[in-house]
Amino acid sequence: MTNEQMTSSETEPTDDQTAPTPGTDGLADRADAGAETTTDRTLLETRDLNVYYGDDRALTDVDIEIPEKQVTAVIGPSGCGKSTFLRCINRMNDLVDAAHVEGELLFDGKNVYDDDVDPVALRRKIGMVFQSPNPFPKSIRDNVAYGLKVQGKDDDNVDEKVHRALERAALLEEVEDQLDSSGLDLSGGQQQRLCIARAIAPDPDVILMDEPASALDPVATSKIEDLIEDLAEEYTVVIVTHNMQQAARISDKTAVFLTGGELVEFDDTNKIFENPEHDRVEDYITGKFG
Amino acid sequence: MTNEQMTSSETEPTDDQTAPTPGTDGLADRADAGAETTTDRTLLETRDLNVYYGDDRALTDVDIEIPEKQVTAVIGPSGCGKSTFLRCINRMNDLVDAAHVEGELLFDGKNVYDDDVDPVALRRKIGMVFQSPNPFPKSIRDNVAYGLKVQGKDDDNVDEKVHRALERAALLEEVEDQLDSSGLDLSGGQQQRLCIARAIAPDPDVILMDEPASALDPVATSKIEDLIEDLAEEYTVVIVTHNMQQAARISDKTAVFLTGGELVEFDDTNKIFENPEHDRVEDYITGKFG
Amino acid sequence: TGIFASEGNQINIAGSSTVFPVTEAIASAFSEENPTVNIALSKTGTGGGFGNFFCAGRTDINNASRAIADAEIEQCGNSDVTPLELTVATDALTVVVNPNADWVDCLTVEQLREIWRADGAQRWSDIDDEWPDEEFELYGAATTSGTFDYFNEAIIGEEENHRSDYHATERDRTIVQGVQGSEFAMGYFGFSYYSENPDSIKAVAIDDGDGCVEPSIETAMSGEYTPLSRPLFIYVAKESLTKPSVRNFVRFYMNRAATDLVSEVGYVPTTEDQRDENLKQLETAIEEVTE
Amino acid sequence: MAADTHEAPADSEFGRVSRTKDVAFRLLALAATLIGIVSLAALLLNVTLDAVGWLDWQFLTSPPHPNPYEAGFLPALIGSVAIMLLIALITFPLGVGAAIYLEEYADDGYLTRFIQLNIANLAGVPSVVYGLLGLGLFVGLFRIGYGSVLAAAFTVALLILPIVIISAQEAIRAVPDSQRQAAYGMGATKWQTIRDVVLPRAMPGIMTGTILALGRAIGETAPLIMIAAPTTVFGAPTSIFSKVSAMPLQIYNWASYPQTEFQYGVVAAGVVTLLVVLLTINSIAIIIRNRYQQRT
Amino acid sequence: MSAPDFSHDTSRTARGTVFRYFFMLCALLSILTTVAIILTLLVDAVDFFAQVSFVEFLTGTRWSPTNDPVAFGVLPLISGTLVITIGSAMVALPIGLLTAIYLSEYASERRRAYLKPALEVLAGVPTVVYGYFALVYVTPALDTFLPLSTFNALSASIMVGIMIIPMVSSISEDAMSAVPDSLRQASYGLGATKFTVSTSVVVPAALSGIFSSFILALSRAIGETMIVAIAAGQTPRMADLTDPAGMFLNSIQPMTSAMVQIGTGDIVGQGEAYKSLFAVGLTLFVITFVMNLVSELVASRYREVYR
Ligand SMILES: Nc1ncnc2c1ncn2[C@@H]1O[C@H](COP(=O)(O)OP(=O)(O)OP(=O)(O)O)[C@@H](O)[C@H]1O
Ligand SMILES: Nc1ncnc2c1ncn2[C@@H]1O[C@H](COP(=O)(O)OP(=O)(O)OP(=O)(O)O)[C@@H](O)[C@H]1O
Ligand SMILES: [Mg+2]
Ligand SMILES: [Mg+2]
Ligand SMILES: O=P([O-])([O-])[O-]
Repeated sequence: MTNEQMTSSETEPTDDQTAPTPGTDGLADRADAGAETTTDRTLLETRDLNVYYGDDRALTDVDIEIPEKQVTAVIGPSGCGKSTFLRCINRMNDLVDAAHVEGELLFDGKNVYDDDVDPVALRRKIGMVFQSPNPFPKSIRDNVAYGLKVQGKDDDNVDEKVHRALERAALLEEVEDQLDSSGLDLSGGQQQRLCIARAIAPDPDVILMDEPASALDPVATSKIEDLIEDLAEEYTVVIVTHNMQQAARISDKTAVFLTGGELVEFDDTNKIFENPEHDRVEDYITGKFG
Repeated sequence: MTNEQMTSSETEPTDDQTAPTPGTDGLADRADAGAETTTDRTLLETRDLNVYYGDDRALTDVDIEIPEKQVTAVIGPSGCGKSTFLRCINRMNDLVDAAHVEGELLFDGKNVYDDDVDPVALRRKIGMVFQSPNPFPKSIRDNVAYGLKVQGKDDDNVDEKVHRALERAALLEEVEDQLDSSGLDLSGGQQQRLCIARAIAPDPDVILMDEPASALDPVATSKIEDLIEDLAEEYTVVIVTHNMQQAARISDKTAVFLTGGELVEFDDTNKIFENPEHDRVEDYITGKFG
Repeated sequence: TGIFASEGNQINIAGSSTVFPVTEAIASAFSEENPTVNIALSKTGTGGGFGNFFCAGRTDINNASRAIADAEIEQCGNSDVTPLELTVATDALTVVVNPNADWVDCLTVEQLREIWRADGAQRWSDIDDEWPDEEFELYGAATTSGTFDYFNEAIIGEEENHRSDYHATERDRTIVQGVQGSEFAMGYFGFSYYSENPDSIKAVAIDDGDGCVEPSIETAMSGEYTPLSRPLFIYVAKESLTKPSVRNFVRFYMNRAATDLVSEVGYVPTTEDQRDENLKQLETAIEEVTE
Repeated sequence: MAADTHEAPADSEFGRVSRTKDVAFRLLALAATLIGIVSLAALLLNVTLDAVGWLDWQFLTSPPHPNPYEAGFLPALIGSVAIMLLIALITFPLGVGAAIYLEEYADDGYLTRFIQLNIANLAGVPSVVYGLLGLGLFVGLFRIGYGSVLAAAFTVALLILPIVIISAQEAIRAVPDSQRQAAYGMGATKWQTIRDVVLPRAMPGIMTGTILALGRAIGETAPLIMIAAPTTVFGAPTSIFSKVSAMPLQIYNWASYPQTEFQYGVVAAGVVTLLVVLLTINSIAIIIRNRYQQRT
Repeated sequence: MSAPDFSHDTSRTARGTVFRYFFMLCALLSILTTVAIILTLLVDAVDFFAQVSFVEFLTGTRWSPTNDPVAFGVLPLISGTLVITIGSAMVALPIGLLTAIYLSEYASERRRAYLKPALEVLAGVPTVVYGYFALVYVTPALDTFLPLSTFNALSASIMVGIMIIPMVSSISEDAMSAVPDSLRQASYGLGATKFTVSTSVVVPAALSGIFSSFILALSRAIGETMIVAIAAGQTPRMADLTDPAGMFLNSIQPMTSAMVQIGTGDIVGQGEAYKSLFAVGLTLFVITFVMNLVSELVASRYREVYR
């Protein structure tokens, strides 16, 4: 980082040093492993997607095809529109008054921005996990059951569903004895897994995650990462991360957004990290800027 | 002299200033130019300075001798105590309830932490410029005259003093016609120069600057940097910066603090940047961490 | 109007602040015996009570320190309210001054008129050269009160107007405090407000041509205290007598009005004859409306 | 900010700056801060001392009486409580509803800003004007009956409604947006989000604000006078259409009685009773607030 | 996988709509209240002005609604209100401002934690209690060394002043707390004492907020009813500007007090005297409404300055 500044500074005669390339070690074991099981059927697709906040464009002509039951990572510098993109998928941007979407976003062939689409119904097919854990101030059980309740799926064996979701989220063992204590009493990492359990309990098709581990310590982060890889067996996962190693470790596909909300490159994760098409992507991945 | 001090951290008051200026081979032009005019008389000196916030130690056994009428830069990673050090010099830390200072800080041989020192009087000898420009919501004239007024130096030719300070701060030309308009209407860079004019108007001995250019764009930054070099003709300048190029460009001496509030190395600026004693300093400067 | 006022066990009373303490004492006693009856009592001045409440059909009973006026009877008639007048006590309307006003102990009716009429005397010395050359500070009843009307009629008369630059209030306590607070003050109100504060204010004897007479229960009862002793009434809306609670309350009132309860408040109780006469009238009226 | 106002140190080579003004100003400011509190405390002490011997069981359980030794406060006490309960029933749903609309539904358009400004304004309309509103609207137009429990409750409810709305808005605004996001992300509808997430989180704050507003309601006198609430009532209200008195009104009336025993004894007892009820109400609000603060 | 169905659930949508409109109705109720206030005041005030000329009402210097000869000049009442407002302002503005400075600049965190709620108590005491205090304790106490009428503007002003102190102090303190610390630092850095920092930096920077608190507090003083009804007297008279002491030592009658006097039944219904109640109420409403509006607009400006 500092070298960057040192070299780019014109007034400064200090000698050039070769920058170390972060992010390429430990790369893409997930991508390799996943190659056998994934189907590559496209579940989500955008066509000419543009998003504006007021008059400011946050996404520019995005075309992307996100495969079913794989992990797709979205990376890019701060403010490039990663979160905006994610929140388009389940129409959470509807909640932002100023936001305005143009173009198409197809879910299984159906444009979710069609007039006859109820965003509430859409969101029931798409789970979401946020940057900081945000469990409700309710019991662990009620947190996980919440989605079932609002979606009217709480008629029978709620308890079984809650247990299964907690198990899938690798949390059951740790909390089995305290299902009735508050979700707020858990540690940060546990809370985030609780949020994941809450998201998967109503059995959605897609899970969106916006930097789900950025508020966590390394141990908790690695647990979440393991979990995400597991989830892709059943769900289509789209994950925003600012941590390139993390993207490399857990995703099958990687989308690189750059400033201006442009999708510059989208490809298999190992391709992106080993041999990207674009110089700007390479610069970004090797830490030349961002 | 600095090396000496570094090695002998057990304090032996070094009062004599006979050490010659170490060789300055063509790095910082300021350091070169300054070599002729500067005296290297020590104006500020600390002995075993420790600062605590509650029970947390922010500065650890700092010994430093800051020469008169030179620019001394203070660099180091975030949270290492740079600002704390600066705020010790004019006892601004008195304003923080939890802060607590041990050891000595000599200004021209007098310990400013002695009981008989009035911090308010001390601050009148030491001007201060902050990270973000903070002009008062008053006219430009009143901003610059404020220190004069507070210090009771506003009996005669205030206007002349205001003009001179604005001139010294390289701002006069730009604002000469609008001295009565609000200081808040200026651009960021102009505001910061206004704050510098405000600081020098009462004619202090020392000027402390805490990352004075970090909120500014490159053009404004370079103006401020030029100005700082000029100021050292008349004032002793201590500047905190997180921008190493900046430190290299404008300072004669550089102090490197590292995590834990330790002053790891203090020497001529070109020495520090070309050939530091300590590996940790080299690592920091080359961007290996921080 | 008044659909809710006549509801259930509610008895609504408004009117004279002079009669107020009598009614309050009796209502308090009544409600302890009849806890299910809710009596609401307002102090509005006699005229205010007739005009705003009683003759508008909003109250069952009106306290009055003077007899109902013709205009008021007409107003009552318009809203089908038939007033029944019942005498409940006798009062000595009392003129008071500050205890430190040692120059005055007795006033003639003419002097009083001079003080209280519009464009009359402004300073004490205007009445008597011996008296201080100080402006009056006058406290009196508001124009809606029966006390005002009575005083106006008895002292000021037809020819003149009651002055308007005085502290006019329905709250007699205000008059006590005002007179107590200033050496040059004067006020008038019902006797009870004096009898409760004989130390803080001084009653002035009145000379109606037969020498000075102090206001007191005795002089009021004997008829010596002229022209300011007066009967106090309550008016009952005959229509309200259809409600058992009102019937019971008024019977109770008439019986108690002949007891010490009234003298404790500072007025002269009704005689036993008067009480029997009242009860007879009442029962006749009840028969009229319940047939 | 720490006090930088300690005594000026002895002279050193840096010189000394006089702190006389500084110290004097500090003392002046402290004195100003205390002046209101201390004078109120003195007055409260006075009235409490005056109430001694008067505030007793008989006083609390009897109807009013012209004899100060027999005078009682019960109908006024019950009247106040009855009015307050009814006010709570009216303002709580309306206030919370308005707050929900403004915080959760309304966009930032002109209408919203107009409503907001209007609410802030209503909070500053003198209570006696609300009294005229009650007189014209509830007593006059709707013919609810002068001085009835219902007319009193409606009138004072309108008076405190803006306060309830503003405090409920603050409570709702304090609910972290991440909670709403979580609910929406689960496919909850707006109403479900409000019901399951926003309201439970905001409820302690809403309750605190509402109860404090009720405290204000219980001390209101002028509106009751304007709707012609009776001077004195001898029994508890039997229906919402019963005529009702209230503690402050009874105090105001007693203050006009001829006897000094009323002035310094009975009224003092009434004042202390009113203040104790008020204190109780406010304590409940504070307890709710503290308990809530501990949990987050 | 079959084509996804994201269609609207009509019963759910209907329920959402019902709730939405209910909440909206609640919010609109506030506008309805304002309209209702204006209408109720106007209806009777218009009747009143049909009999008494608007000009006479606004410019007449005699208020005598029932005593012959009747006169409906509102100026004596406005003058009474003005006296109370000036008096209470002289108490509350300096004290409230100094209190705000103390709380925001001098008091330690701990001291502020109990001083602030203690101050709030001042605003929470029912006004009828203040009125009683003024009449029964303050006036006799002042009477020992001042030639005071039993009912006077002085003790009423003092009590109204004490009541509105927290309004001045808490809004002013908010404004002072909003002044960025960097400005204080700049001043301290130039060798200013705390006094100088408070008076030359913090107060000027918070001026619009302080101003707004002043207006709001004065508006409250103008509308204050029970204190003046109990303690200030019922003598409508023009303030004699040549005799400021007499202005405060004697009985006066503000607008609110006149309204209570009429409201307690002192005036017989439906005549112009009774209708004058609404004309005075309308005057009071307009004055306070304008002041609240100004205060709110000024306040929203200072909230924007340092965000
Ligand atoms: N609610 C909003 N209103 C207006 N502008 C917004 C809003 N949310 C985001 N933006 C703008 O849209 C652009 C993209 O924002 P977005 O949050 O999608 O970036 P991001 O890639 O997620 O950044 P980060 O890594 O910091 O989370 C930014 O310029 C941001 O300022
Ligand atoms: N007011 C304070 N109270 C408690 N701790 C503080 C305070 N100010 C600073 N600290 C702590 O002291 C340490 C040094 O802080 P300081 O601000 O001096 O660092 P710095 O080098 O200036 O960092 P930066 O580059 O981020 O400005 C940090 O750990 C910080 O958290
Ligand atoms: Mg983001
Ligand atoms: Mg710093
Ligand atoms: O209240 P009054 O008895 O004077 O009508």
